[in-house]
Amino acid sequence: MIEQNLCLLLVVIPLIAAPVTAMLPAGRSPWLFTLVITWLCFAMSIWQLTMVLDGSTISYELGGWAPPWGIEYHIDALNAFVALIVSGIAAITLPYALRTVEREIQLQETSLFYAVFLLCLVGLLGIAQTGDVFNLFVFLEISSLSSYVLIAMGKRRRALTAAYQYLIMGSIGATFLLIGIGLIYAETGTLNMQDLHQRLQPILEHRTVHTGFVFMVVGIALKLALFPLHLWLPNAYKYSPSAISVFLSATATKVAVYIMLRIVFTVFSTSFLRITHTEFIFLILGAFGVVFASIAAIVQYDLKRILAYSSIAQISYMVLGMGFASTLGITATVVHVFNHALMKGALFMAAGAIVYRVGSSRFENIYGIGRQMPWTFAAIFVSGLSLIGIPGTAGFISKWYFMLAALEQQAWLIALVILLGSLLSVVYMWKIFEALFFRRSACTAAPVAEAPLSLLVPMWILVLANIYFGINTELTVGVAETAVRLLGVTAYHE
Amino acid sequence: MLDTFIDITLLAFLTTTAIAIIKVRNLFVVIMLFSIFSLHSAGLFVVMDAADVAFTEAAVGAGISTVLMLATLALTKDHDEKRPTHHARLPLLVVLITGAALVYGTYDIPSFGDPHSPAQEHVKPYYIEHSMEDTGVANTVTAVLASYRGYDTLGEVTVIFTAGIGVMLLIGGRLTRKRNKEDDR
Amino acid sequence: MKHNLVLRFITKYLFPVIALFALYVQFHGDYGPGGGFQAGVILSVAFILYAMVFGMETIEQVLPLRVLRILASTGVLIYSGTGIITLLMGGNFLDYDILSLRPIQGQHIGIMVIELGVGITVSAVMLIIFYAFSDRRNHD
Amino acid sequence: MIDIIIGHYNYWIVILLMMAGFYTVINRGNLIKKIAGLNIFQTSVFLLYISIGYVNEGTTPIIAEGFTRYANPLPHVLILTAIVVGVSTTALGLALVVRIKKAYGTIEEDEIHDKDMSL
Repeated sequence: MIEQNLCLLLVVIPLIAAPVTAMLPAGRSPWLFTLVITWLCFAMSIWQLTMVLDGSTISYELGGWAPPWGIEYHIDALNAFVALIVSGIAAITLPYALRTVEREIQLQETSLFYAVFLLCLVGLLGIAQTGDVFNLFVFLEISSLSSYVLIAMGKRRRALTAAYQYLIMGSIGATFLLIGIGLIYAETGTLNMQDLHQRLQPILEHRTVHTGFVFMVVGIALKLALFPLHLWLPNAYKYSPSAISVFLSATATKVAVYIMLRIVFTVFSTSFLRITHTEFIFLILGAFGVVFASIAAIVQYDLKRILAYSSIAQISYMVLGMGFASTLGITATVVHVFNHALMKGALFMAAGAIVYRVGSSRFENIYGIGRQMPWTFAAIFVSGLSLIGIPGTAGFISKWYFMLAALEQQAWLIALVILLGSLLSVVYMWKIFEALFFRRSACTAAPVAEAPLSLLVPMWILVLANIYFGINTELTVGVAETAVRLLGVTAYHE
Repeated sequence: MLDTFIDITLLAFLTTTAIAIIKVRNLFVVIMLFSIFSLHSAGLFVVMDAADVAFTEAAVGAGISTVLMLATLALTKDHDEKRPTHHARLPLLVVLITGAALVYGTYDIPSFGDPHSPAQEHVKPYYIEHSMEDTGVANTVTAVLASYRGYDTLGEVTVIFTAGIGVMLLIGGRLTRKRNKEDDR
Repeated sequence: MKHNLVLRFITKYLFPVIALFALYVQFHGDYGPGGGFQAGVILSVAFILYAMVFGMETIEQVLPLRVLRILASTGVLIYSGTGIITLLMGGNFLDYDILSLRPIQGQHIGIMVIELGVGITVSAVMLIIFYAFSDRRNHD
Repeated sequence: MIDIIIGHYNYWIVILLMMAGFYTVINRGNLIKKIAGLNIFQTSVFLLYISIGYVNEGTTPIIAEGFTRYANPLPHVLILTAIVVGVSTTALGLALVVRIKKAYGTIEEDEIHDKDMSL
């Protein structure tokens, strides 16, 4: 019974757990309960992935109503993969959250805080699982509303303005998505993704369909923080509580990338991209995003802000991959979604560990800290290498596929941009290494101890995963290739 | 004919209100105008045969949202919006482009009230024809809301629950804590 | 407002009427416009009106914040619990047909219960939000 | 030509309303007014949906004897959900405004920006 309802339980169990958590007394019990739930979700998502790894799909009719009249969960390798990333990061964030949340959130607020965390997880998992565009909107709003709250829980008052700005931008994005869904609905009469795909193919030339597509894409791009709609992201990541920076940076934008893939390739199709030449727009935006965001990262003087801008650059890579609209390009995007979650998760954990000990992530306050916190610094170093794309790390695999996809289409300029992006990331990572290790700290600063074990262990699990998935690519590339095949993307040909 | 007349009148009211909101700087007036806007759109929903939506919009838009805005106004005590120091051209440009894109998008949209549009001929007929025998509920909106798309409604309840917890965390009286007012960068 | 006799008088008599109307909307959603969400909003309005005339303390004594917090959670749990029950009885999530021997009756039960869940959560959350926004400690 | 106008005037005015709301949101200004603008933007989108569901000479989709043509219930359901999402967003946004006022002493975007920069 569990097996046939697995894809649903993955969403509903945290959904039930959230109100329960809200009723628990403050203290460690909400944390413990949330920990158990996230690990359960992680286990279930692994199980789910094994079920669809062979390229099969699972369909689940909610309420027992057949699609397109009812809502359907339609799970293929891509859904399961994204759900795995989300629940995996949640499961690894929770042990890390214990100490940082005790430091950053007031004790009597913990049960509500973890309830909101679970709601955010529900939203993201719901997006990953659903096969209905309006249901996607609803769960997108669950995750968005909860992330506004989580970000606003940061200690500084700028967390409030960051959350407000994100709320406005996010709501505009959601409303654009809603407009897009409405226009497409007016032309097809359905909301089910598979059904939409069928009914859209004959009317791909309609202007209403084009407009609907544009509004959906712009709406998602706002959530994705795609250049030039990225303005909410740096402050949101910088000022939110450490555990939340880790969780959101590693999952929220990745899920938005997934939505983009789903809408563009499952609901519309590769041929729609070709007809409308939209792939060039993705290529151009992606290329500008890589260059611009990397340069913006270089001029920052704050560890968390550099990482945030670097996230925007890495997201631009994923959009670039979509622009290729070929098997290799999308494979690169999907693999990078996974790898980037690993590296950014580790990096933000390390940044959070420094904030935990020093109370700031500004360079002037953390010069030379790497010598006092060698394990944290080593984590930054290794995952930084992965971010740059040094062979032997996970980052190399995705960069390699991006390069292959560019060379396959003889897009020399794009290939150059990919190289340039890597070079720029060397510059900003070097800036971090230099500040943390080679610069002398002010002699007045009190000595700082290494981060506690509960922070180091999750961090190093992610760091080691960065190395493991740089050597063993069977899982990531294998799943990505299956997923891409099911998206209906074909290999590039002239 | 009468429907069309009411429809056009309400749309004219709505347009006037919306433009007034952009112009007016007194926040109390803005909120009242918003309430009027919401009430008029509820009227328009009735004209367009959406009784449930009208009911909800009147209760939520003209009711709850307005009260919340007024409460916020009472708490913040800033009753007038400051005059902008400079005129931003970018927002206007963005709005014009977005509006133009939408108007372009309406060219292939089925005519208003067309009974043979795709939205009327796919999925919908099933609800109208079968909801009575499937669920025994005469109000198809309730049938779709609670049964056919009951999962969406679960999501909706979760959204409102999230808002409740969020508001409690942000301004929940007993829980409110002092914020650091030191250097914030 | 506390000393205006007319307001006090009217509010006292209006409260049960509004509450009754909320119940009507709650359970009449099958046949006319309405349902749990609208009913929840209306019910909370009855309390809000009472609080505005007689003061927050009167309502807070009946419905303190911790009770509302439990109520808000309960509503979500009722809704999702219905889904879990249908799962345990061998159906799909929220497939109310299985709740009774006759599918139509099952649908009736299911819709009634989940609408109740919606109503509870909505009215509790609306009151939570009202409490928060009218909290004196937010004035400064 | 006249057909197009009769068939589309509703959509066009709704688009005008949307854009009025959208402008209020993205134009720099008062935080409460932006939330009001967001509400107008969203309410206008609701109007778009209900327009899509409208049928000439139809009735409210409550099945009854003697009626055969009903409005499309699906957009109504979607918009009911969207209204709830909208009010949730409004509540959270306004709660943030209250906190911002407490922390900054102002709810004007320009002044908040200046205060953040001057520190």
